[in-house]
Amino acid sequence: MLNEFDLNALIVTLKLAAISTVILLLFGTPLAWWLSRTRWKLKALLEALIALPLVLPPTVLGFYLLIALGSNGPLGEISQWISGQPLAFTFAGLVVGSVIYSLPFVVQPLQNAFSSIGSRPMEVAATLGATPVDRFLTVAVPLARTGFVTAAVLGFAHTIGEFGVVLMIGGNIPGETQVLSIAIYDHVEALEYGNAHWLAGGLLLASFITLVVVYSLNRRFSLFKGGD
Amino acid sequence: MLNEFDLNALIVTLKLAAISTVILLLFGTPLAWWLSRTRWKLKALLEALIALPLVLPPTVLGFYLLIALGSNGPLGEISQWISGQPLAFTFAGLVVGSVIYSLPFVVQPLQNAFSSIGSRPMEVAATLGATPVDRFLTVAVPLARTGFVTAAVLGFAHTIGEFGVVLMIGGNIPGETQVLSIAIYDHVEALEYGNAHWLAGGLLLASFITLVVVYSLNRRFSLFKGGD
Amino acid sequence: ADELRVAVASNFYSTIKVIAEHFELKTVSSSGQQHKVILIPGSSGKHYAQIINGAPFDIFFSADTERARLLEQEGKVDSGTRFTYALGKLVLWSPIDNYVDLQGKVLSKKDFRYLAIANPKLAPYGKSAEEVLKSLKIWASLKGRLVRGENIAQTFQFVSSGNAKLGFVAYSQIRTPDHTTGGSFWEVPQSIYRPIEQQAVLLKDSALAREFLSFVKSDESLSIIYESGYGLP
Amino acid sequence: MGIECRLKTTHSNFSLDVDLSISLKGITAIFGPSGSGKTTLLRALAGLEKNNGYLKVGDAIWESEKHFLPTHLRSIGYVFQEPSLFQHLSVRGNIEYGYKRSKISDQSVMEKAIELLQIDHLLNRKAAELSGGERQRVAIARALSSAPKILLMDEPLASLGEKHKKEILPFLELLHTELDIPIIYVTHSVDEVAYLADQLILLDGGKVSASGEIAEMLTRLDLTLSHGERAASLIQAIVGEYDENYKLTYIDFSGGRFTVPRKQLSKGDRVRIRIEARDVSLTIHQQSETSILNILPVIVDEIADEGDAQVLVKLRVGNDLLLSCITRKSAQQLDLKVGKKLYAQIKSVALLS
Amino acid sequence: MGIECRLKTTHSNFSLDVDLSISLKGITAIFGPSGSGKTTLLRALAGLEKNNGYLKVGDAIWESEKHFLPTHLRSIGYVFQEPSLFQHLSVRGNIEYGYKRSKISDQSVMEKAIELLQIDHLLNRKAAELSGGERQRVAIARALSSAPKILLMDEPLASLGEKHKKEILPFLELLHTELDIPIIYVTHSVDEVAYLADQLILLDGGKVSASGEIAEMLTRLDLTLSHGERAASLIQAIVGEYDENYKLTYIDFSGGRFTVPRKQLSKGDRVRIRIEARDVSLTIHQQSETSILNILPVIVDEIADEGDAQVLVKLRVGNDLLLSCITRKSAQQLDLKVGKKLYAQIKSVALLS
Ligand SMILES: Nc1ncnc2c1ncn2[C@@H]1O[C@H](COP(=O)(O)OP(=O)(O)OP(=O)(O)O)[C@@H](O)[C@H]1O
Ligand SMILES: Nc1ncnc2c1ncn2[C@@H]1O[C@H](COP(=O)(O)OP(=O)(O)OP(=O)(O)O)[C@@H](O)[C@H]1O
Ligand SMILES: [Mg+2]
Ligand SMILES: [Mg+2]
Repeated sequence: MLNEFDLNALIVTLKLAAISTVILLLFGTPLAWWLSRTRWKLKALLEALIALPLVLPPTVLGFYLLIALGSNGPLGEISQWISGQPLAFTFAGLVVGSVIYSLPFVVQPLQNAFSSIGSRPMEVAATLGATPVDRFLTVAVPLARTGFVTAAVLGFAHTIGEFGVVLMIGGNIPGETQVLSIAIYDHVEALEYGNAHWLAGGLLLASFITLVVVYSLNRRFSLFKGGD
Repeated sequence: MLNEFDLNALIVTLKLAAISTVILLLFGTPLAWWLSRTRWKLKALLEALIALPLVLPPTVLGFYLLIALGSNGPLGEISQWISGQPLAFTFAGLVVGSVIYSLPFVVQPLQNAFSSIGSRPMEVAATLGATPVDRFLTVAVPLARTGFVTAAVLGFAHTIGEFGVVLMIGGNIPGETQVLSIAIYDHVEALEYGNAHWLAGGLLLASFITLVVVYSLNRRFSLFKGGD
Repeated sequence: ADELRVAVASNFYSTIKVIAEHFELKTVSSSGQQHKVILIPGSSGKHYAQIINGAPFDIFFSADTERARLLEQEGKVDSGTRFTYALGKLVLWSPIDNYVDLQGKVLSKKDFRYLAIANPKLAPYGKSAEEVLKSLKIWASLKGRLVRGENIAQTFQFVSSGNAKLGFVAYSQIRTPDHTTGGSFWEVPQSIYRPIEQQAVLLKDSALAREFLSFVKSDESLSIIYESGYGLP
Repeated sequence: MGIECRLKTTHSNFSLDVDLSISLKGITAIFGPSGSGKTTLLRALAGLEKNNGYLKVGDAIWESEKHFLPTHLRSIGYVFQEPSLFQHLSVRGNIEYGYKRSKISDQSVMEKAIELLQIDHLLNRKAAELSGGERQRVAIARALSSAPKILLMDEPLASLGEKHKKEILPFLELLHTELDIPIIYVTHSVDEVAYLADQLILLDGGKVSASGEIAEMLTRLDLTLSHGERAASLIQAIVGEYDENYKLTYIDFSGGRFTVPRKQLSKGDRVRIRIEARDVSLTIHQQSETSILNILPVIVDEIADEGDAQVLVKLRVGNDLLLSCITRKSAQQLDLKVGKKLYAQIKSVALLS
Repeated sequence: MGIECRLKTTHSNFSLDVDLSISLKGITAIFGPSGSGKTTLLRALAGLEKNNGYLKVGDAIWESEKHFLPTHLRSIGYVFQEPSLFQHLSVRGNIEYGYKRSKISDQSVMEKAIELLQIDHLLNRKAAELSGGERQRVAIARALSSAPKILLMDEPLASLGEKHKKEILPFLELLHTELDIPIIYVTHSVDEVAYLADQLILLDGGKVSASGEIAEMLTRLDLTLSHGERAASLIQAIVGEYDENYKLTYIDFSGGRFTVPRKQLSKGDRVRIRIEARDVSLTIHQQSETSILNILPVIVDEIADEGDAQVLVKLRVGNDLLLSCITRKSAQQLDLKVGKKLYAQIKSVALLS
């Protein structure tokens, strides 16, 4: 059954996943757009850089983040200077970690979706008097809808399931940095298999229903596209 | 420096990532193609199912895979029956786990890429006498090239960085199932930070170079596409 | 040459590595062939789950007594082989020199934002830390300042990276055979916590396994264990 | 040899329902207003549109209740309404795509097409680097490269200028005369219909409103084709003598002889002549001292209104038919009646092939 | 008021290099073979193609060395060569896209366009569910909906049939007469040029080969336009009386009067008349008893060869020019010379607007 800690963890998890996804989309969208349009020579370097965190085990990435966020680390000093306290063991720190780790899952589908639009629809919108921002929002974004669904699903789900980074820099503080994935993990480690099954099962079921709804909606709308 | 175990881990890792990526592409490509074309009512269910493993923390997913693949689990018994040993704690088991866990990263970009091709190029190829398989290989696949790059990069990198699942079902047996991510993690856990930095740094550098090459090549070819 | 697969709690990994090297050298000189001890570090909870599901380990060095005992109950263990191989000692450590005093009074001063402990639910060192804080009657008042590592290694990283000013870590972590880590520490007196009994069990009987176990119990090993910061059983 | 088809295809707001037989000799034009189902019909013939129906081509059954021959086995060439080039291939790659999949080893049709469509200088370009007309020409060459047994073309020349049209039309003509490839050809252009078509199918609202031989269809006063500015009649004729002095060729037909500017023709060639209704004026007596060379005796066959002020007159000349469009005023002045004998002055004669 | 432009744009194998001034009164046609740079020029005017140059429209400088006005600030309407509808919007959404971004609140142009282009029944469709011609009509309506100051159209009618063309052309005419929207119009069709254009720019290989007033350009015997089947001349004229009896309208011009079938015109209207060269025959004496109503006295102005067997004769009638294409044989028989007086029989006259 869901005890108080698990419930807290659920809330923190949803908050973390939601906020991270929003930030990922807010940052990732312009970045992906820029990458899909630029002819910059060094573009491949930036693309590689974005995908790079993937190859590190999350706990190891978390370890380096921990060092970077620590009192002697570069990020730690900056955040200390801004907010008066280090980022480690705070919810904000988790968000930073999740965003870095999930960035490629958001940027890559978006970049692909934007690329496949081609330049024509944007040109048409320009001739119809739409400003760059306007045409981005009213043409590029809706045409890249499936890319956004993929980006959001991968980003959100991956943040829910993410665990290594969070474990490393979160400090497992109930109500603040203890997320569901760690709660389930703890149950497994503590040999409380019953609780683990319950939590994991619930999480799977809820996620499954959410995903089915998301994909169904995407499909409903996608009927608008189709054709050649 | 690279000790014997680390070297072993490197080899196992590359083998695992390569084999998993190949299998992922082999399975994921027809699956993504089918998903991009079908009008099946229950498609959203399948799509949700593919994305589902993502929401579980990898160690927890690994735990359940361990139960399924272990000597008492259903899959374990089948494989015991076929090959005389359970899948857990073998290299083959790692491949199974990695494939399940990385599936969404491969299927989703491919599915999006296939969808954005539209039906016209395939129709044209059919009128020119290309069989379904022929036109899939000579039209759909090259037109979805960027999707393949994304799928392969995410799949490969994610398998290299993957760790929770592998740790659980692999048992961390050097030379057999100990991969680089776990080796780095172990160094960190054992406070052997020097080794950890070396290994992580080398992995990052090698991955970075590989990624830059992949993206540059993709861009070179993509000049062929462009336009409207 | 034969291979021996030894699952070992992460905190004991660097210690047993030294023991295993000695053992390998010794078997070479005695029997003329080099046996191999393959060490598999990990959390004890994970090892437990793996052993239950058929992991091909010969010996299991647990971080506590409980998992070893459970395995014995479930018949996964060669009966009568369970024994305590080391006693974990808890210290309150900070990388800052002269910060932790020799009585642990720093805990009551509370001029720190975070105190790191291992997760009491998972790690025996965490459970002991909880015991200490409770017997000092500051458990409740410190609750808001606790950050919990998944295991004792992570707890150490919280502190050593400077993210937590101090924390309860294993003595073995700041004291290795080669060197002692800097900073200041308070060795918690055994009067306010039960030292952490770490137990091992034999999973798959073999001559080599038994040979290794008796080597662990030998004086040569015990001195390594002691040097590494553990108490002796 | 022909195509028998009974096809039913439904879109959300539209349904095509045709029962047709199309001759596989020569060129069949499909003509009809925008949205009348021309593309849908072509797609159905190609197997790109699922439908319940029956389709037999020559001796082979392509579609029946139980059977549906997939597109790639139909041995067709298809020029889509939009060029639809493969963006991942060069121009050459596009053109060779079909050739490589055909069982023929003869590149001559492909080479001839490349030459005639004037795309040799584009072969190494990427598909995206072409102008609209260039894209369309490449698409035509591509459809030909697989040496299809039937060619389906959806407004292939719409985006091309007069100059290219003039060069491509004879080539299409050639395809069916020399290579015996029948063509089913969708077009909006009456000119193209008159130039190419042997048969004509009129589509409207998804139904066949009329179909038949081109010469008859063009002069049927009950169809819209015979009305409007470009109304014309077609006459089959045979090349006769050649006047070296004036560089003129004489062309004989059932009702007499035409004089036309010289063309690359030899005596005895069968040709097709197109005469626009508005190029035909009528006189009671045969006139002289005129720049008009072609004056023929005709008999009025039928008279129909053409708007308020004009009438369309169908004339019999020998066994052939002519259309003439004149004002009602002239008709009254000439006292036109069915059966009346007159002289037709033909200002201009277009030699089609 | 006009457009001054000096533009240079380079593609890999092609460069456009023009120095032009285009009047902003009326319709300017851009005419040229496939691949001559028509689309490139239009794109450059719209700001879709970067180039180093100078572009001044009316009083506003759109491009100079330092300055580049982005497309969305140029207040243009652009009909692309391919319809390019927004796939994520309905037909209505496509059309209203420009309207919503314009500062006008008057929907009448948009509604008029929807009505005339006959797309009202399609408004709720998805863009992918249209036929080729329907797509193109929606694209035209969309370009108009933003009430542009200049309309750029790239072969807008190529995919449409005669029927729709005939309905849309007068509407485009209306746009510039009533709403004062100048149009720059790329086309392959000489018919459309003659119907619409006030000015004509001939492009070839990226360069302007000639430009000027339409009537003059059409009759310049040194340009290809005056040769070929569709060669024609244009005459400005004024509507005169109406003959109730025969439903005929008389149209006066500098050289006399034409008789044409009645049109919806009122006395005094300015109209444009197109006379194809092959519709003009020549006689030495004025003939009677003919169905030809329009017979005018003319003077031979210039004679040029038209192939081996024909000659093209430029004729002066009043202040206007006529072209006549006749056989060399007839020319000899009539003893044609510059300055000779003759009668032109005009079989057919097209009233354009
Ligand atoms: N995918 C579709 N969904 C719904 N309706 C469609 C679809 N495709 C075509 N239609 C409708 O079917 C009718 C016939 O279309 P079709 O493309 O066959 O016309 P067409 O004769 O080729 O016209 P055009 O000359 O404009 O190309 C049109 O009214 C069109 O709107
Ligand atoms: N993106 C491009 N890259 C390279 N060359 C191009 C590109 N776009 C057009 N061209 C070339 O530039 C020339 C002019 O093209 P443009 O599209 O302006 O021709 P056009 O006059 O519009 O022809 P059409 O009547 O066929 O549409 C053509 O030769 C074409 O091949
Ligand atoms: Mg069509
Ligand atoms: Mg063009």
